[in-house]
Amino acid sequence: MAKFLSLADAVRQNLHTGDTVAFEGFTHLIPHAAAHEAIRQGIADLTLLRMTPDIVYDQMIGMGLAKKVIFSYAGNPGVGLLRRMRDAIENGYPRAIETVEHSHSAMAQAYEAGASGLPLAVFRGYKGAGLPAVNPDIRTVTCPFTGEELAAVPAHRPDVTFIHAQKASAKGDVLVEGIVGVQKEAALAAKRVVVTVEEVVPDFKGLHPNLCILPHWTIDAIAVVPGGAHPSYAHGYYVRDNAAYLDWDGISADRDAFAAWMKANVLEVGPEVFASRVEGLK
Amino acid sequence: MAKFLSLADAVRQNLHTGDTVAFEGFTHLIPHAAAHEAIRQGIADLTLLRMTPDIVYDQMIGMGLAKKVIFSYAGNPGVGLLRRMRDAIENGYPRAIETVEHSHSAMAQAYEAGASGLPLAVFRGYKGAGLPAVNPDIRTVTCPFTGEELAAVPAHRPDVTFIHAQKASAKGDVLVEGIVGVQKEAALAAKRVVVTVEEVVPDFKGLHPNLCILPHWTIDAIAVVPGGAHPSYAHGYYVRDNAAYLDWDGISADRDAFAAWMKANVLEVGPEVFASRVEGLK
Amino acid sequence: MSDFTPNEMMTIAAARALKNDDVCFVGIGAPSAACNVARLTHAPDITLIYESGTIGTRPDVLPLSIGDGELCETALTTVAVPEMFRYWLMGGRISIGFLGAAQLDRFGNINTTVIGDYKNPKVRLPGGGGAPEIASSCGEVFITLKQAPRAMVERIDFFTSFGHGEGGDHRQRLGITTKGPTLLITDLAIWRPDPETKEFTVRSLHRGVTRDRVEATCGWKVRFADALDETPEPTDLELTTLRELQARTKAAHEGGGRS
Amino acid sequence: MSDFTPNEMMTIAAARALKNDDVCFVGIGAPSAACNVARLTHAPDITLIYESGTIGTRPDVLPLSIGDGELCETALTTVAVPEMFRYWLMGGRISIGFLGAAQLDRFGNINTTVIGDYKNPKVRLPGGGGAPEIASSCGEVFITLKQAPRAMVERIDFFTSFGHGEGGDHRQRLGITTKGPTLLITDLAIWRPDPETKEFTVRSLHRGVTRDRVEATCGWKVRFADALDETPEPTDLELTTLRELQARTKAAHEGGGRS
Repeated sequence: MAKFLSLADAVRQNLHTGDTVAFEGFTHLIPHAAAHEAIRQGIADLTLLRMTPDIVYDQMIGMGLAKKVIFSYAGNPGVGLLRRMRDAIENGYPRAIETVEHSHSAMAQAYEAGASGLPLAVFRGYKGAGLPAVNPDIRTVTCPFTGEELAAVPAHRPDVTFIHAQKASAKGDVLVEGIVGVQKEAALAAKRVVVTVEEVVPDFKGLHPNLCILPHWTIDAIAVVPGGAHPSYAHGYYVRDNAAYLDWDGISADRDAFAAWMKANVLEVGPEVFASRVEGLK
Repeated sequence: MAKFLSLADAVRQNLHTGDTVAFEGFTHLIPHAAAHEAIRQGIADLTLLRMTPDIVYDQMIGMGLAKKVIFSYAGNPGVGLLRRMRDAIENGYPRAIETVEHSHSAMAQAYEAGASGLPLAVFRGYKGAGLPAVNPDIRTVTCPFTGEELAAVPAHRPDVTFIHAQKASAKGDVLVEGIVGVQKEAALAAKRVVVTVEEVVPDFKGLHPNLCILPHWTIDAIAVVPGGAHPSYAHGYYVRDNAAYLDWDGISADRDAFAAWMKANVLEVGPEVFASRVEGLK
Repeated sequence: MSDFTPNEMMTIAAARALKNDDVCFVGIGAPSAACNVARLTHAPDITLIYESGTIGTRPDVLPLSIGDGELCETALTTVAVPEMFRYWLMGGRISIGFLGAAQLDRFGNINTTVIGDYKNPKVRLPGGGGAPEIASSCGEVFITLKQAPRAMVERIDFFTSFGHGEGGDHRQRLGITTKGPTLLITDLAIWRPDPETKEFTVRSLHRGVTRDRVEATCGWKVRFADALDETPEPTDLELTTLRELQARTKAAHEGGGRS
Repeated sequence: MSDFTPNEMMTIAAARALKNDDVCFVGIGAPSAACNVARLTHAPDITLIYESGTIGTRPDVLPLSIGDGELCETALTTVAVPEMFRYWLMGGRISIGFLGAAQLDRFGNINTTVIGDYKNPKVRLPGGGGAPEIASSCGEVFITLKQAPRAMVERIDFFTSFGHGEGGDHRQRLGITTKGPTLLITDLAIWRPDPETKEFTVRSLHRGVTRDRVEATCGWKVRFADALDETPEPTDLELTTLRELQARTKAAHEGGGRS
């Protein structure tokens, strides 16, 4: 049952040291505010699950919270590489991380399998690719009807999933719209679900019947954080801060510049700053 | 690429003797007009695929078009049994039919697997149930991660899928809304797709981005048949003709009454009668 | 309370077994009436899910089919049927599944498939629909049934859905982790499985029902609990709610006929 | 035609290879520009799909990311990402997939994962994203690449996606039924696989490009077709369309910065 909490309480009550956690959002609706709260609380030894680690995990990895990252594309979208993640992989800075690498198709279907309560996802994939040789979690099953060998990966079952959404109803139902990504699946695959939202509305009356809505009883905590996806965006609220993505390339290139940026923009502020960050992006 | 055709041409060009065909729609949007056209054209030896054979297949089976039915619930929803289907199974009248029986979960996931281009669906199901003993298409695969034995069924790959939808755009894109059932999956699983629609609109501008839309290039033929789902219903157009479902119990109970009804209401009329049948149901 | 029918007692007893935070997979007929009476009385926030994909429905009248427009119009959201079976049922999100039965045995195994031999049936029944997985995926299963010797049988002709199998830990032995049938509500009595053997045992008789009548309408040798209760009779609120719901339903479905 | 850059020629040559009825899985960068130039010139009805779930997008400016709001706002429909990979990519509905490469070999095998050893990489690159399945599920694969000896290599460090493997019928031997890489468009030339060996062969040089320059910027021994064409230079319409698209894109992305 969804409880409305402050972001600090929502994170504290649901994310614990050593957890496997997904912060999901495919380019759109990335839960940056929630990740910053996790960084402020210093919740460490995390296994981070996400299709595109992106800036959000570059920051968490750079701050030393991750012991393992399960992913399929580790880039700064449209810009280049993730420099903090590279530093961790190539140089063990600030700590070594284990990586488990999949394709997008595998990651998406592993969430889907998790949402479906299944132990694995079965699909046609990885043919001729190098990942099965370096990721022991990529295995095969044989179709009992055709004899075809299909790829199999374990379902994702995170301890916690964080997502950002446009709206919650007063009851705690949550609406996601636009590029919906894997959020529904990531949420339903998790043991606990924390949602940050742009706003709370009285109810969802009058909405089209087929929209992507998570009922309140599938959610553990909701925190209202306007702008909470920045520098990602929230369809209908504010656009993507492309300049921030471009800037990140420079900030993340240098360990000290990164540390200073994180101190000024994450550690010494609270979630309320997100609203001001999207002021010029509406 | 979607071609706009008369219903007669759409059926003639896409449905052939001996085909495996799905007429789908879960209570809502059942493509009755298309089925009646198939009956008028006498296209026989069909393998009929559908979760709930319902009145639509009771009529096709009663007219002797089916050699095999693959299904999961053979009832007249809210009323009782399907008497023509029973007569075929119990007495071989008007011809014997083979039945392949699944659960709803298996049927839905077999369509989903077909839409995904996979040879099979893997799921947790049928535990302790009697169907695996009588349906050789229910097999198992073993999860290579957990050792769990899971159910497997072959993907549905019909030669043709017929669905009824609310709207087509002038370009031939198709919108389905309300109870969307398995229509998207059944359409994408098929080699050919025929859609009857309530109406054609110029375009789909202004629709919510996450609605269930089949692009024109996934569809072969579209026929405009207002009321074409009757006695099923079309959300936003007309309600379900519950009285017709209740009446069917009596009509279908008697071979001669059935034959007379089919002659008067299917064989001797055309698709244009459907519009008048829903007049009082708006 | 004024007079009530055995069917009304059955529906209301089933409604009472539902809690405000339950998530119910609802079938047509008595389960649908019971779930909606619960929602309109003591469990206003109960989540009702119909397998047509409608989640959190609040219908004003009872649907004739599992996919009536009313269900979609009053739902929180409506999802595709494959998603319904994958994310919601198989995903383990349903606390209570309701099943009816053409044949039921003492261990809650159900047949709605055939009377007679599967290959050459005497009567071809509708089949299982969602039942095989409802029986294994829902947290618990409630069964409603009108008692009759041909319905409550020593041995069912076909295992449409699995209850407690041969009893005892048979479910666990098959790797099923859910509880299975935990409640049988008939027009005469309330039954619960014995904690050990899992055989359905009469725990409560509806008003005016005798042991003899329960035995006469059941095809297996009935076990009664040592301390046998009388089912509290319907309250005014319960009975009024059910009857008004059914009256609205009748008016709506007759009104929905052809012009 | 006025002057044009090698990058412009590459993008326009890629655009020309697309047909009006193609369904393209579009990546960011040169593929996105090429697909949209095609749409704005000779292929107005081409279907562009971005892996964020947007189907039939018609963006006015090029997206910076694969999931920009513009893609959703101009799409026919936007589906969830698991559906994108299951029904649309794996379902075999995409005719053309575009891939870029950090390293490419002569058989169209691609590395975007690591430089050096996978376990102890010299450079950790972003990885494959959708590429492993794009390479096997799309009808054909087009590759765009700026030529450089360290990009076009004798042996790639990691098989992010499979092209023609060791050449010949290697795809078929792995049970892959799609065509794989059928076109390589670089800033200098147009390459197609040899029908037998599947080795990329230069078929056409862009204006002013010499064989020597192609050889000097390629890490494997280049094969040239017997009849070598010159790539038709960009038309006014093509070049204007591309430049206007890029100007709109630049203005939009700069305007979208922080206040």
